[in-house]
Amino acid sequence: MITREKLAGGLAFLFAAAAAPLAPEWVVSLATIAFANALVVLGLVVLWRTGLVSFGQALYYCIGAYTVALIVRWSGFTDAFALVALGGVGAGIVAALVGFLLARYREIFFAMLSLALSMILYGVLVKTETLGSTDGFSVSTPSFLGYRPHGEALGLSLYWFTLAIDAVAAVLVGAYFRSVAGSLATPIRDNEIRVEFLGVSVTRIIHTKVVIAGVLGGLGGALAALTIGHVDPAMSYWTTSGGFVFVTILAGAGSVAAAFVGSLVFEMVRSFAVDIMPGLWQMVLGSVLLLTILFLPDGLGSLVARLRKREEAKP
Amino acid sequence: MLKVQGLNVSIGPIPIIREASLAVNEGEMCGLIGRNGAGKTTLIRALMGALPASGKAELGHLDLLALPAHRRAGHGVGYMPEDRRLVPEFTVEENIRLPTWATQADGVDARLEWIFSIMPEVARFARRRALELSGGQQKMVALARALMAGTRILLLDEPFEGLAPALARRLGEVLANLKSEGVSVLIAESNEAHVLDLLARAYFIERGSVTDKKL
Amino acid sequence: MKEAVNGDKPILAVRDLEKTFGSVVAARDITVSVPAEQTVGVIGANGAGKTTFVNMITGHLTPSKGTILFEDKDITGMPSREITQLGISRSFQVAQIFPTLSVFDNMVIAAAVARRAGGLLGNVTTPVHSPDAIAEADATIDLFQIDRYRNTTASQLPQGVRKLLDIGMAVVGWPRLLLLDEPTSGISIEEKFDLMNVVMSALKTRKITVLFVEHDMEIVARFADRVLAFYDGTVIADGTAHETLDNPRVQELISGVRKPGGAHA
Amino acid sequence: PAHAQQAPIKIGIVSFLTGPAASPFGIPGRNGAEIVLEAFNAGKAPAPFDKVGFGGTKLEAKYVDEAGSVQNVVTEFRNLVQRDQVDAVVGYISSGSCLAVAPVADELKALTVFYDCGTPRIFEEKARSYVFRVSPHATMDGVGAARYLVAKKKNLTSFSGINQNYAWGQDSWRDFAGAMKVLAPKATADKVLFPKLFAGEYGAEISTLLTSKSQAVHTSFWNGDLESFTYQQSARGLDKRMTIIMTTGEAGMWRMRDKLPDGTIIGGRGANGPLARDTDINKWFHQIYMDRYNTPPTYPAYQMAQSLLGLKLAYEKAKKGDAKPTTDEIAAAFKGIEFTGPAGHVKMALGNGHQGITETAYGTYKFNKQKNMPEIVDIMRFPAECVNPPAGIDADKWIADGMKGAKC
Amino acid sequence: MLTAFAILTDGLVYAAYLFIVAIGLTLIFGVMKILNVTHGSFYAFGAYGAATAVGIYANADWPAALGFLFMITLAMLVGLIMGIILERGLLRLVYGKDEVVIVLVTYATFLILEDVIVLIWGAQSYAAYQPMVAAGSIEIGDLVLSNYDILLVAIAVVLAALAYWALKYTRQGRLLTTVIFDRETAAAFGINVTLVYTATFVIGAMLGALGGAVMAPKISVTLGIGVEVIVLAFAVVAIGGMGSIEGALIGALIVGICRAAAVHLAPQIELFVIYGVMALVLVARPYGLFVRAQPRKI
Ligand SMILES: Nc1ncnc2c1ncn2[C@@H]1O[C@H](COP(=O)(O)OP(=O)(O)OP(=O)(O)O)[C@@H](O)[C@H]1O
Ligand SMILES: Nc1ncnc2c1ncn2[C@@H]1O[C@H](COP(=O)(O)OP(=O)(O)OP(=O)(O)O)[C@@H](O)[C@H]1O
Ligand SMILES: [Mg+2]
Ligand SMILES: [Mg+2]
Repeated sequence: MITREKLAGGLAFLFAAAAAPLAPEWVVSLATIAFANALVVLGLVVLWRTGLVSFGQALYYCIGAYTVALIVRWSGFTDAFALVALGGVGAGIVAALVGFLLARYREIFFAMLSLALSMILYGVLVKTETLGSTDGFSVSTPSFLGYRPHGEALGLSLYWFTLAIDAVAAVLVGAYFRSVAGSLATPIRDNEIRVEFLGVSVTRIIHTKVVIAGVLGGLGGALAALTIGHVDPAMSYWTTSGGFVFVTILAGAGSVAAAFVGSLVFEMVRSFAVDIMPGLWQMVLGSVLLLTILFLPDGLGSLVARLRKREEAKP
Repeated sequence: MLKVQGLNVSIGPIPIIREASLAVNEGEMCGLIGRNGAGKTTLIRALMGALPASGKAELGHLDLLALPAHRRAGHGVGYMPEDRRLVPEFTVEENIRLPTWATQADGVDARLEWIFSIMPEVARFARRRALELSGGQQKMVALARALMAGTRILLLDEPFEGLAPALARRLGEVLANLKSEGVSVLIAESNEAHVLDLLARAYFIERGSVTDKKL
Repeated sequence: MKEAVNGDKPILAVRDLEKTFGSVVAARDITVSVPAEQTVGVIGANGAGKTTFVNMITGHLTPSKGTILFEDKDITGMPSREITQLGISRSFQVAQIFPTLSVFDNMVIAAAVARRAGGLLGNVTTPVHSPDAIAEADATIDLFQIDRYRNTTASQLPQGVRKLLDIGMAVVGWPRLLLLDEPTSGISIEEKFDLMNVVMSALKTRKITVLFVEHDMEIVARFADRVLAFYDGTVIADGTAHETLDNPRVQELISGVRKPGGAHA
Repeated sequence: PAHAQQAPIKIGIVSFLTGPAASPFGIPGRNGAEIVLEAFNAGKAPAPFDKVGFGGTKLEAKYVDEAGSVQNVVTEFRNLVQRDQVDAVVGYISSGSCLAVAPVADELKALTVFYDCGTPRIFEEKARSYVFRVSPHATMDGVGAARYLVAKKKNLTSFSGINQNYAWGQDSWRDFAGAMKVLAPKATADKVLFPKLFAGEYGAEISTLLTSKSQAVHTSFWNGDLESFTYQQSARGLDKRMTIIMTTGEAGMWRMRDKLPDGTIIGGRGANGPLARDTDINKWFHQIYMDRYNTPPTYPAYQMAQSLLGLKLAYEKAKKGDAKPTTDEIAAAFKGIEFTGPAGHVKMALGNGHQGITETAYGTYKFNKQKNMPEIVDIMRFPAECVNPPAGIDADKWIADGMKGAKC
Repeated sequence: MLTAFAILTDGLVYAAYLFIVAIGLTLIFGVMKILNVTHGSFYAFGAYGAATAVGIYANADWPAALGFLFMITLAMLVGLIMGIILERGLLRLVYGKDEVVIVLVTYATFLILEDVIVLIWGAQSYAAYQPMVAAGSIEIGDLVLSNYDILLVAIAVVLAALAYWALKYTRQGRLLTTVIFDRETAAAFGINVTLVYTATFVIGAMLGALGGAVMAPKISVTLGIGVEVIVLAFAVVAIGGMGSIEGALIGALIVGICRAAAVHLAPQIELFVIYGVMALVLVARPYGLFVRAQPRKI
């Protein structure tokens, strides 16, 4: 069944892929980072639909990034496909483990415990002077199945690579949202007792979601590490998580696509704020967020829904 | 005592109550009967100020709608929400005393004594915390709480739902006897069987419109 | 009491059940066995332990003492989701629904969960809006006559409709044993009998064993094959509807009927 | 007349404009850039820096905030180079920023001068092509502090350290403790404290130090933390028990004034501020800074000035005729350059000619009540080769191996 | 022995600091269910306000005690004004929205206020050490304690006692419990919910500002002090149980003592202490040490 959303998503994807060579390099690199981070946001959307917010998603982001960085550093292996996959798997394993703990928590306690876990990782990394402590260390440029681009070609390759992974993630997460387990998100947020009496383990569903969000976070971190070429413990700091939550609210939990649009918009707004008001960019960001919440309560994603409604209202 | 005229209540854009009019005389026990979704709860919540309403609602000579929600209880309005809403960490007794803390009424102990005398089963679990009571027990406490505040009028939303018939009957009689105290009662019911024989008068409500009907 | 109808084992057998909360004894010495396809009514004073009894059978509470067998399987202390998976489902005294979803979505999720492939992967790979689930959900919405509210968000439902939705969500999986906690309280009188007629006969056709807690003696008398009366945590009467309702203690403590024979007007 | 038409040379200046590092480092650095660039454009800098702008072409600065994650820093660097098409970037305070920007700068072939970040890793980990750092790296601070302490305290048996728990604090302590091991092998390191960055509350740390038998305590704290620590320790008299060595104290002394205890050993990451020699160019810089901002320049301002002077010289050295030199030409000219700025003589001696070294100086703090002014007395100077590793040897290794080849 | 004593006193002082910083946060969360990130701004504004006040009084040569009171009064006034503006002007518009969304509203406000600080006070840092210096110190064995720290402990104890008493034993406190449970019921029984909300938020804001004010003499008042405080306060409050005053007190004590012990005995783990303790407590008691009773749902 091809819905209009899917069609629109596919077209947007093709457009984003085709337009890149025409765009200035800095736009491409900005978009690459935005789309890498969007995966983390997508993970947060998965959780948020259940009413859970993680202020510690940076944990997986950082693990994904450090997994990639350490492999490159120690083995010199640079294949982007394998590295990113390993980053996702690494974060997924950690998520599966801490998920046993996290799945028992709700509301603000879920947020705080995940924050604590990510801060513990931060502490460990800060203490690890051999990895450069807070300065972090560099990641050499990746290769793609033997292809080793440089300069502009590298930027484009990373961009397309990120876009491709995003597309796969979007399709899978979309399918998950439509599945029984995925559709139990709102029910769990609304009334866990009823869900249990429907014969479903709430804990297990939440655990699954923690793992999905963790893998997505890890993939995002891995891509970010390759794009930035540097990792540091601040990737695990709570403000990093806070930034992701910020984008999630900006985007809204309404649709998968919103995560990508939201992330891109956020990166652009931030970059222009820094450009135009170097001393007051926080104020600009804060105001944008406030205005979004006040006037677009369901996030940027709801703009689409509004437009569609207006269209349907027309004869 | 209570006079409602041309009351309109909307939730969001949807009008729920349309031009509702009813009157409850002093010491009278009056019914508001209608099937599920007719708008009984909506009407009563609007009278309590939980929903914005337009039209007229007077308690004695007092313009009820002009009063902010929290000032209404102070004028002797006792309310029993249909979903009970006890404060879980208070004991039963504290829950019953609750309205008097806010309004700082006098004669609280005597009134509590009287309530316990008409509902001895509530007195029996007065020291237990409200969070552990059974559904019917909570209902009783909610009624007791309404009685505490309602020195002039009681607005009861399905007070007998979930009560065992023996108890429901007895409480119905207690309510009917409030006449002697000069307290008016408005009872919303979807199940007129519970109350019909106790009522002086009943209004019927259907799709938000109230009609007066002789019994 | 008449044990098994045609010689086979009881579907539910409860022995020596006891539940205490601190100093409060909510249930004690409860021994009941229910043959398959029987419809059992449970009546009792408020706080007598009816809900506690249902909660123990469905795994929401762990009994302090005693055993519960469902089709010869000991389910005492099992988590409620596993008990549900065995084929016991229930409705609640206070409706347990998903307030931010529409009535249809509430129902379709309940239907989809009940008929999913099971297991972790089953949950992830089965779409929720399968034609089967949709059909089942719509049929149940019709059965409970709440199609007027099909697209209403559940938080906006009147109390009575919430209860119907709640029961519908318990029924839509077509369990083998269905426990209903005060199904008709809050439902307006005009609808009550019609509705119970339709629902109960649907359940009968499907050979579902039903145990329902109820305060309305007419409903009990009409629909229950057998009636248990609870008082102060124990069963004080157990028999056919007539036998129990005519019991003088039951009349005094529960139904409040002074003259034997007739329910009140 | 030809070059009056020429498009200005664009320089990106990156520094902390917000956040905790803005006040002590970011803003002085930025201010330093502003007045120096203005002086360049007016052609008013002293010789040999007296050409208008860079080689006659005016300069235009774009200021960017360094705050935010490394991701943001790299993104903004790319924006400067690719979107704003700057000819050079001068900036960065955090070592993390520098480490992350360096490879990107090389990849984009963008001329970049780091001005304040301290880690020696930048040129030790990898040879860089387009990245330069005029300011000496942080090794000099620890080694200089140790040399000063050992020279002033003859009978030192035990010392402690309190440093922020992040790379800068850890590196600073490692260098200092390592140098002490070489210079005063009998003295032992007693309490080694690493409170959280921006902790604000140091009660327990001060108690620990009070109960230790150390005669000196080393700290590389800066601004907020340094001030908080200073106020809290002086309320409890820690400085009466032991000498405090503040390797970045110079940047905070104008603010702490009489709250900074007399006798504290003060460093300024080189011969900057009051530690700088009384040369004409120093007087000039001090003057224009005072005139504009009403407060003396602190070391970040000096570092920025030194970096811009170096860049100017390299640019002018590369410039042949009227044509703009290419980035490659400037980079080639920059390599190994030598010049004298307000903070003394710079030699781009390390990192294959990309990393500068200078002499350093430490002194003892004294608040002059008559003049109502902070002063640094008892200044000791250490030549560049005395406190910096020789070319080709990693700083850590140099210290660990006993600082061989130091020429003092 | 001395170490044990030092750990105890340091722990107490740190706990006092944490408690003073966290109490406003836990109050607002407890009543309004708002995880208030702006708390960091209240702290920062309180500190800046106090620094300004100290600047005024140091120039005016007032006696120290008066100066201290002036500082606290001015800071709390700042809190009062901010509290009213924020609650009436902004939060009112978002009540009823998703909890997380409200957190983000306060986060956005926090970001904006960070830059407002720059606009009002500039990027430089301020000192307000005079009250601490004036307080002097006492010597106990090898240890020198600042009297100002002892004053902080006293303030924390007084605040805790006041808050506990106000919530448990006053009429207003009990009414508050009702509002916490359900706004509509509270209003139906005569409680002015709007007023309770405004009052709670304003008091919380004033407590946040008070935290900044009493800490101002110890620290350098500079950009970013609010950020550090937020997470610290969140951690303490999560350990104690969200919204519980006694929880915040116990949480502060646990963290304070653990941190002091770590600094003295094992400085290398100091960085993990607060999050480690938080993770451990939450593992043992998922909802913190003091949990609000939940009604029976079935
Ligand atoms: N928040 C809301 N938004 C929109 N419609 C609502 C909302 N709440 C209630 N309604 C609608 O208002 C109507 C009246 O509901 P109300 O709860 O007053 O009925 P009731 O007479 O009390 O029914 P019951 O006997 O079942 O309690 C219903 O049709 C319901 O769907
Ligand atoms: N979680 C609990 N903690 C403490 N006491 C409880 C708890 N649950 C039930 N009880 C007590 O056990 C007794 C039985 O409660 P139960 O809910 O089973 O009564 P019920 O028969 O269903 O009454 P109703 O008709 O009012 O629903 C009551 O006295 C109740 O207060
Ligand atoms: Mg109703
Ligand atoms: Mg019950």
